[in-house]
This record gives sequence, structure tokens and C-alpha cells, in this order.
Amino acid sequence: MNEEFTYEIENISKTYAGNTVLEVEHLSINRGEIFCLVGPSGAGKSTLLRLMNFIETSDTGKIRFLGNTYEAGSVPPLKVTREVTTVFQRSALMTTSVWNNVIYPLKIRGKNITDSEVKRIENILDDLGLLKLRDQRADKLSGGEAQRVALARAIVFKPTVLLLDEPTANLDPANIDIIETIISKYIEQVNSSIVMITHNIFQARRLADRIALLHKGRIIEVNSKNDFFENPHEDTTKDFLSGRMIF
Amino acid sequence: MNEEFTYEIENISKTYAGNTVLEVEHLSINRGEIFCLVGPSGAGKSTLLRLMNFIETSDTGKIRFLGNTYEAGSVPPLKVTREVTTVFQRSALMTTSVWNNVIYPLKIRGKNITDSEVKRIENILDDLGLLKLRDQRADKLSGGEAQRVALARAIVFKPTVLLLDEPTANLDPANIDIIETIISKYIEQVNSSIVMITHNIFQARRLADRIALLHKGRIIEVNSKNDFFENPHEDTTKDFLSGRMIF
Amino acid sequence: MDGSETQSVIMLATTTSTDDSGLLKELLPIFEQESGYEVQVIAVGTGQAMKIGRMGDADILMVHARELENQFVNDGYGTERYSLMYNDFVLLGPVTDPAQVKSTETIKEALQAIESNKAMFASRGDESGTHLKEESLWDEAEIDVSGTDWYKSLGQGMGETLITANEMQTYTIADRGTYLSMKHNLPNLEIVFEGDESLFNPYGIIPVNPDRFDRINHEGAKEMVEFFVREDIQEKIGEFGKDEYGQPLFFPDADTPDESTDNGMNPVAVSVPIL
Amino acid sequence: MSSNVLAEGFLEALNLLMSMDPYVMDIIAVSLKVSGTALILAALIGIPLGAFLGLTNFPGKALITALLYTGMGFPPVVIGLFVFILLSSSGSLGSFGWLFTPYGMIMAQSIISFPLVAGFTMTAVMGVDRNLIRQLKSLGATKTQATIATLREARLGVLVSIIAGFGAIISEVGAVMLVGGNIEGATRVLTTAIVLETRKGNFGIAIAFGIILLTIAFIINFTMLRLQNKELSGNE
Amino acid sequence: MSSNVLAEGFLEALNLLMSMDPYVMDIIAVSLKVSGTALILAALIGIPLGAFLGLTNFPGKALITALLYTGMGFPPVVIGLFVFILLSSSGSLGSFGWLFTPYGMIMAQSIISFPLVAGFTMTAVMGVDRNLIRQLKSLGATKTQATIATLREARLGVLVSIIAGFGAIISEVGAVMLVGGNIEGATRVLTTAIVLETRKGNFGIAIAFGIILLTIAFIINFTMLRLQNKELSGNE
Ligand SMILES: Nc1ncnc2c1ncn2[C@@H]1O[C@H](COP(=O)(O)OP(=O)(O)OP(=O)(O)O)[C@@H](O)[C@H]1O
Ligand SMILES: Nc1ncnc2c1ncn2[C@@H]1O[C@H](COP(=O)(O)OP(=O)(O)OP(=O)(O)O)[C@@H](O)[C@H]1O
Ligand SMILES: [Mg+2]
Ligand SMILES: [Mg+2]
Repeated sequence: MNEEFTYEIENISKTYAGNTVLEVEHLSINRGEIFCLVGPSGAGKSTLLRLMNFIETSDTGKIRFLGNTYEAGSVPPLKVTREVTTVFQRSALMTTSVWNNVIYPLKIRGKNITDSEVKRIENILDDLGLLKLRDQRADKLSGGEAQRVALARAIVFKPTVLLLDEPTANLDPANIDIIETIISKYIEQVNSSIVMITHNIFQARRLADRIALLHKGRIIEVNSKNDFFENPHEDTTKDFLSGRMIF
Repeated sequence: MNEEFTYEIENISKTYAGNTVLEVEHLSINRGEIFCLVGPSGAGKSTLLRLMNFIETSDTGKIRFLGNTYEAGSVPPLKVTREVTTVFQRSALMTTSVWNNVIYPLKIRGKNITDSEVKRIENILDDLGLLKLRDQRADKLSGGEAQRVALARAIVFKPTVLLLDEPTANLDPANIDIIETIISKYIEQVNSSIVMITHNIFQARRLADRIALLHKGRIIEVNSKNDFFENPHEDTTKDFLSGRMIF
Repeated sequence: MDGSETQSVIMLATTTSTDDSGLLKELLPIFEQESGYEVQVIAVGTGQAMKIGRMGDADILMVHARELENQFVNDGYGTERYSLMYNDFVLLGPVTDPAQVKSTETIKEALQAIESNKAMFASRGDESGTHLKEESLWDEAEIDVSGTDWYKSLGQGMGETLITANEMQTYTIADRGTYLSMKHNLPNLEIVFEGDESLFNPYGIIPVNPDRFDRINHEGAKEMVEFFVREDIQEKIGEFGKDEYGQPLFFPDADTPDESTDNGMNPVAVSVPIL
Repeated sequence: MSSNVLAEGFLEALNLLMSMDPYVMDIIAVSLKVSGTALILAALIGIPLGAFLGLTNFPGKALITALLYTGMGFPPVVIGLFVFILLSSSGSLGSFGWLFTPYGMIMAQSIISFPLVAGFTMTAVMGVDRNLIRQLKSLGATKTQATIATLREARLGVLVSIIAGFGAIISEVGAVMLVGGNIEGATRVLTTAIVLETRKGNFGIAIAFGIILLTIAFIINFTMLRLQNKELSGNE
Repeated sequence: MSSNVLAEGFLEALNLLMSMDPYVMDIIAVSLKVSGTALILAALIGIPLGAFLGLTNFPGKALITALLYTGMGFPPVVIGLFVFILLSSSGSLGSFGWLFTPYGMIMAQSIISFPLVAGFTMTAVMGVDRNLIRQLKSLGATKTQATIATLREARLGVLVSIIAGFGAIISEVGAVMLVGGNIEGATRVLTTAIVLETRKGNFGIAIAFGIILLTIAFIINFTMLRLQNKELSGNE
């Protein structure tokens, strides 16, 4: 685990029904960084995240992850995939209580929910303003509540790598603030990385160490936060930042 | 249809499992305005929209809508409810092609899809960058694509009142721009109103005529756009705008 | 189905064993050809056949349960019972004959041998003509089978009972016709006792009383009775099965005077089949 | 013995099918006619009722549902008996003259398959995302239109409800035996023919009929499923 | 007359149940024991298999699925015949001595109910939001854990698959008649008793047994559904 990179992605691609929606020649995610992925709707951002979580496999290329290389079509062993988790764009909760949803990752890992664990989990729920919803059925939550439950469920088992697909899309400014604080603190705990998709450029600016622009399935530019916003290499990036159409 | 107000809401409330999540004493929506509803997650915004679309009925009070009054528990006739539609926070598309989804409201109204109609619908899809997805199955769309299809489906049949629940939550700046333009143009077509929930304060600022802050199920403040941002009456509003916690 | 159509069809309710013997398949086409009627055969349990008659859903019955037949006529559901033919019951058992029934002289001794050896016996147990006959035989042998564990009451038709007895290697009582027609499927069974005069099994044919129900095809039923008792048809009955089994399955007895209509209590006419 | 009988059955089945034996062809035709008609009737009532139950709440619904699910296990022979009593000359519908005719069999089989179709349709409809149903209403769908769209969403479940209803009646023997009477050339169907041959100890022919029945059911199911091919892809 | 027979049946049913007639109690006990055990066996194989089929794609799956759905309509009497031939003294499993015992009946009924349980479980699992399944995997669920969670999501459908399996075998007569032999005091169950009474022409008693059977099935279904009460609320 002394590698410089959490991910090193080479030449991966993904095709659905004859349509190649992702084609990444090279992308590496450094240890300890928050990496933001931006790009227009349909660019392939969520697809890339699914491949990074090994929920789907790429059609070509390979992914080096936490020190081991996985060829297209192959999947790491459970021990390794359990080190990474995604908070999906569209939160998918089980039709049971909020509490049961949040402790699910611990239960499937055979963890005992001791009193101190209960305390810890309740603290996380409290931080996210969810404590009073502890026993509510998850299919009755508001949009933003569901999104926060999904985040709580992801961080409760302290995965090494956290992939976030627009985790604040359905939230108000105050809640966005809370979640950004949680994300910033979390990167100090995990000795690895956070990859986050966001359409909120201000959010990327507040949180990211580096930013990549994905467009039509290809990486247009990867840059440090400052340069991405101040000195982008590519015209496409400039257009994207200014809200001009780049489809 | 010469009323001053599209909606006049009096003393409505909604309770789920003993929990009162909405209690609005008075709220009126003017003809011809874009009305933005903001507030923290779980405030009751989506619930209010469901009542305004008569998908659920309130437990108390009454709603005057397009010139007629509907008591708690009663629902307008089909002809009237067909004048209002909602784009939900979480887009719910049928598992068929994008095209079939978009023409659904026309089909259930017995409309003939003439060649010129096809042209018109294709233009809407094109505006929203969806034309090339016309025949894709709607359950295979990206988050932002699905949200745009849901919007296309709502405006295609030209409802008099449009209720939008965070219609740009999953979109990039350029797409947000497109949709805001479409919304601004649409209000000129409909001789009534648009009510829109958004967490994006900048968006409210760009689009709204008036803004209301909902908090814990109650309306805290209704104000013109300028005053809401520049001279809010309430401290809660100030806190909300500055991103401070107001739970 | 309208009225005129009804009258061109004759509903014959019979027992499964009668139908399974194949006799009707041989004779009915001749009748249909001659008379122009179409005959539809409902093959069911004995009790069920009587019930169908009592509900007016058949035009004519062909069964072999003398007591029940008399009762049917006496209760006014049938016009008259006509004797048709008879065969006999045989006692079947495993080839090994564990109760040594083969050495007995009378059916009474045979059944007593089964009881004293506690050899398994499979009864149809379905209140069919065969079952009622079997019960009367146990009565005559003064054996109470209830509550014994060697006596298996199956509650099934003749065919099923023979299959079961063959598998379980038990004794059982069957009519000769059914046994012969299924013999090739019953390798474990053979006749261990036959020929006792109390094993006589007469078949009757009863038109359903048209006065009791609408829509009874009484004309057809009468014609069918006339057909079955006719000399050439009676002869055919006596010939049936000879080619295939080397012996007849049934013996015509339409000539036997039938006194049941006189006093209704006429005991079964006794005539030992010549086998 | 066992392999002999099975092999014999297969050969016999092939033989019967190849030779287009009119006796067998007639039995197949009656089976398909009776069960097909019964299924259509059951679907015409069962699918709307199932959709209604799946989409509505009312007091006593749990009771109705339990009754419906119990109806799935209604012994065919008891249904046959009810229908028999009704259709008998001395029964209330005796004047129809349907006893021992395909009409009576269709009636009995409709009753048998209806709870299956309705029950599974209900379950399938209840599995549809409730947000979608709300969205449909918001788009102006009438109750009927929303129901139709919901059934379309639940199409695999509805298809399976039909398959289940068909499977139950094409393989059913108790009711058709009782109500139809197993009359050769008129009301004999595959299952009653199987029972008849079994009773006679002709296991080979019985199995041949069984194989024919299964082949028909398989072809019908496979065709229906092909039409819904995409729906079958696993929920990986 | 028809109403007479029905009324007679109801009274008779009440009477039999009230008097706790040992003959009847014995029949009920055998019915429940045989069908209950068969159902448990069918569920133990059918639920995992159905979940697997619902969650996986592989070549030839459409074929397997069609076979499974066809199995739902496998005539019980043919299954009975197969099992009979297998268990007969000259059959491959003849040495078990299971013919005409509850073991043989359980074997036949497991085979009958298994495709129903598996088929409906599969359909229910395929109705679960595929995003949820992805999310579970992403949270670190093993294939088995994700399957269990998916079955929990599809719980109403799985419950209905069990109810359907139970309904099919508790009401089934062809196979138990053949394999069990309807031996009084040993292998007689409610359905074979119904057939027996029907053959005897005792329609009243037959209907009484039918009512008893339905009452039992209803109580079991109602109890199971109560446990899942919330799931029943309509998808309004
Ligand atoms: N299973 C699938 N089958 C076919 N097309 C797919 C599938 N999944 C994704 N796509 C297509 O791939 C493209 C990229 O999808 P993806 O979800 O990665 O976009 P995204 O960048 O996350 O967009 P958004 O910001 O709108 O969520 C889209 O055009 C989408 O329609
Ligand atoms: N069917 C329900 N049963 C119980 N509670 C519910 C139900 N629907 C909504 N709620 C609760 O009502 C409250 C208001 O929900 P609503 O969806 O209106 O919030 P919102 O303002 O739209 O929030 P968000 O911005 O997060 O979408 C929430 O706390 C939610 O948990
Ligand atoms: Mg996405
Ligand atoms: Mg909301």
C-alpha cells in the first residue's frame, strides 16, 4: 500500500449496444487526493465510476488499483473490492429503516454492532441531520434525506476509496456545507483517495485537489484545481467553465 | 381564467404517520410568474408540490386553483388536473424508448401525432440535446439525460401550470443554461405560472419573480426576488442564504 | 346444445371397469351405425354413476351393483333393470401365495386363510359394485376387517387397485374382465382362487325415468336396451375377448328372467360361469 | 422396468405425433380449445381485477387478497364439483345443457385459472415503482390509462401470471374429468386421457400423452417468452 | 337440488370439524405433513435457484426459463407417474420402499411445487431495481449477500411464490393418488378423499372436505400475509 497512485487506468473503454461511451487512455488518481470529475451530462462520468468500483468491467485496457493490476473483464477479489464504495447519483436504499440501511455494510462484513459502534453511527447520522429519521422507512424519505442516508451508509464502514456521484445534487446550501466538511475530514482518515463527480463548479473549486474534464467519453484535461480554473490548457475546458455548449 | 391568482392555498396541512410535515396558512401564486420554493432538505417542498398537483390531497384547508376551490380531500375533475403537471425530483420514466416516454402525455389525451407534431417534438428533444437518444430505452439513460427527458415530456403537451422539483439537480452548467432558457420562454407561452423548487440559489436569483422559504413545513417568508436576497424580513432567511444551519 | 341435438345423443353412464374392458368400444359403433344415435360414455365410479342418473344427467346406466340398481329403480329414477351379462370375480394374489390360498376350497376359506396369515389385502374401498361384493364376502366369512393393518382400504378404481396390489404384492378381488384386460401389466399377480358361485357378477342396464327429468332421451335409451338384449349382440358379448385372452370376458344373460321388477328384492340369480 | 417405460413413452409420443393419429389430434385440439378459451376468459377478468387490487387500498383488502391467494390452491376437483352441481339437469344452470360438453369444462377451468392470473398480476403491479404511477397521474393519465401503463411496466409479471394460469389448467384433470366426463371424441383432453391410460396400466402411452402435453406447453411458453425476450435479461 | 348439496356440504364440513372425527383429523394431518414437507424442500431448492436465474445472464437462459415456466404446468399425474415408476419395485429407487408411503408423496409434491417457487421467485427478483443490486455490490456484499438482500426486497413476490407452491400441492390429487395409493389411515389426504367421495356419489361429503381444505389454506395464507401486512398496501 505504499504506491503513489490509488488508481492507474490505461486504455479502458466501454461500449453499450455498439455505442462506445467511454474511452480513457490514461488516468491516475494520487494517494490522499480529492479528485473531481466534471463534464456535460452523458459524458460518461457515472460509467467511469462504475468501472472504478468494479461493478462493471471495461471492454479493453487495465486498471491498477491499490497495488494490483486488473485486466479488462477481470475483477479484484472481494477483500479488495470491499475497499472501495460508491454513493450513486440516484440513491438506492433498501425498503427497510434508515438504521438498517446504514448498518448494512457492517453487517455483511460480519461486524458486531457494539454499544460504542452504535454511538459512532449515531454520531454520523447526527452530523448529517438524520438522527430523528433513524427508524423511518427509507422509501419514504425526501430526496435530500435519501442522498444523505446513502452517504452515511458509505462512510460508516470507512472504505479506503470513496467514489461520490454528485453527492449534494439534491441538497440545500447548509447541507452542502455539512457534506463538504465531512468529505474534507474523511480524506484525512482514509489513507487513499476520494473521486467525486460534481456539476457544481464551485464545489469542485472548494474541495478538489485536481480536476478532470470528461467529454464524449474522453478525458479532455486533467489539471490542478487552480490551473483548471485559472489556466486551462484546452479550449473545451474554457467553454465548459463558461457554461457554453460543448456537445 | 381571469383570476389574479393561479393558486390560493389556505390552511393546508399534511401528516404522515403522525408526523405533520406541512402546514401552510396562506400561499398564493400569481398568474404569469415564476415562483421559486427554497428551503432545507426535508422542509416539505416536494410534499407541497404533490398537493398542488392533486396527486395527494391535504388533510385540512382548501386550494383554489384556476378559479375553483377544492376542499381538503377533494380532487378537481380530470380536465382541470390535466392543466398541471410536475417534473419530479427523481425522474420516473417508463421502460420504453425516450420517444414513447415523451409522446405519452399526448397519446393519453387522444392527440394525433401528425407529421408537424413529430417535427415540433423533435425540436424540443433537439433543444434539450436528446435527439440522438430518441430510440434509447429510458432506463439506460444517464442521470442528467433522464432529467431532461422528464422535462421534455412535461412541456410537450403545454400544461397551463408547470411544477418543477429541482429540474437541474443533475445537470452541468451548459445544460442548466439551456433549461433555464426553456423555462423562461415557457412562462411566456403558458398564460399561468411555474412553481419551481431549487437548491441552487443562483438559479432562483436568475429565474424567479418571487421566492418563498419553506422550513419545517411552514412558509417563513415570501418575497420578491430582489428583497428575498437583498432585504429579507426574517433572520431564518438570512441564515438560510448564508448557508448556516437552520434545522 | 339445443333440444334436437340432445335427442340425437345418448348419455351412457357406466363404471370405469366396464368401459376399460373395451366391450363398449366394440359394440357401440354397431349401435350408432344402426340407430343413428351418437352415444357418449361417461365412465365413473359406481356411486357416481348412480348419482349422475339420480340427477338426470344421463339417459341410461350400465353398472354392476345389484342392490344399488334395485334401489335406483325402486326409488323411481330408473324405469326398469334389464339383465345384460355377467362375469365373475376372482381372488388375485402374489405369485408366491404367502397365505396359501391356492389350497383352499371355498372363498370363505380363502379369505380366512388371508386373515389368519395376516397377508396384505388391498380393497378398492370405494363403495363400488366390486367393493360392495367384497364386503359381503368378508361378512359371509365372518371376518371383521376394520382396524386391521393387513387390510388396506385404497379408495380407488379397479385399475388403480390392481396396479397398487401388483406393486404392494397383496391379495385383492377383481372382476375377471378388468383383470384379464390388464394382466400384461400385472406380472406380480395371478388368480389364486376362482369359481365359487358367490363370486358371480351380473351387469344390468337401466334407462333413466323420463318422467322425473326433462331432456331425457328415453327413446334412445329404449332402443339401446333392445339392441343389447338382441340375440346377435348377446352372442357378440359372449365372443368378446376370446381372441385376445383365450376366454370370454363376459357371458350373455339377457335371457335370464329378471324378477327384480316384480318384488325388487330378488337375490342375484345364480349361474356358475363355465370357465 | 423404469427406463423401459420411459423409453417406450418417448417412442410412443413420437409415433403418435408423427402418424398424426386422428384420435390423438382430436384430444390435442379439445385440450387447446378448452384451456385456451378458459385462459382468455380468466385473463379478461383476472388482469383488470389484479391491477385494481394492486393499485388500490380499501378496508378488508388483506382479506380479499388472502381469499384470492387461497383461490390459487382451490382444488380443481372441488371446483369441478361445484360446476357439475350447477350445470346438472337439476342444478340452477341445468337448462344450459353444458354438462359433459366443452362449455362446462371451459367454465370450470376459467374459475380455476382466474385467481392465479389475478393474484400474480396484483403482485406484479405492486412491484412497480410507486413514483412512476404518481408521475403518470401527474402527466394527466386517467385511472385506466395509469393502470394500463403500470401493467405495461409489470409486463413480465403479467406474462408469467398468464403462463401460470395456462399451466394450471392445461395440466388439470379433476375438474375436466368431472364436468367433461372424458367422453371420447367430445370431451377427452390430454390429462383425462393420461388418467385413463394410467388406470389401465398402460404407463407407456400415459407418458407419451404427458410428453405431448409438455411439448405443447413448452412451445407456447417459449414463444410467449421470446416476445418478451429483453425482459428476461438477468438483474445483474 | 344444487343448493341442497352445497348446504349439505357446509353443514357436513362444520360437523366433521366440530366432532374432531379421528378419520378426518388423520387425513388433515397427513395432508399438512406431506404438503408442508414437500413445500419446505421445494423452497430450499426453488428460492435460491429462482434468485440465481433472476440475477444472472448466461447463454441458453431463455430456454431454461421456458422449461421452468413449463414445469409450472407439468401435469401432476405425469409427475406422479414418473415417481411411481422410479419408486416401483422394479424402478431405480425401488429399494427405498417409498411407494405408497408419505415419502413418495412428498417426493412427487416437491417436484410439482419446485418450478412454481423457482419461477415466481425469479420473476420477483427480476422486478427489483437493478440500481439497488449494483449499490449492494458496491457496498461490499458478496454474491450471496446481495442475493439475500434482493430476496428481502422482493419479499412479497417470494411469499406469493411460496403460497402458489403450497396452493398447487395441497390441492393436487393426481400424483398423491398414484404414488400414495389413497390408503386409509396411511396415505389418504384431503384431495384423494374428495375424489373418493365423488366417485361414491357423496357430493356433500366431497364438498365438505373441499371446504375443510380451503379453510386450512386460507388460514395459512392469511397468517403469512399478515406477517407481511405492510407490503400489501396498494401501489396508489
Ligand atoms: N446500460 C446502458 N446502455 C446503453 N447506454 C448507456 C447505458 N448506460 C449508460 N449509457 C449511455 O452512456 C452515456 C454515458 O452515461 P453516464 O451515465 O456515464 O453519463 P454521465 O456523464 O454520468 O451523465 P450525467 O451527468 O447525465 O449523469 C449516456 O449517453 C448514456 O445514455
Ligand atoms: N410518505 C411519507 N411517509 C412518511 N414521511 C414522509 C413521507 N413523505 C415525506 N415524508 C417526510 O416529510 C418530510 C418532507 O418531505 P419532502 O419530500 O416534502 O421534503 P423536501 O422539502 O422536498 O426535501 P428535499 O429537499 O430533501 O427533497 C421529510 O422529512 C420526509 O421524511
Ligand atoms: Mg451520471
Ligand atoms: Mg424534495
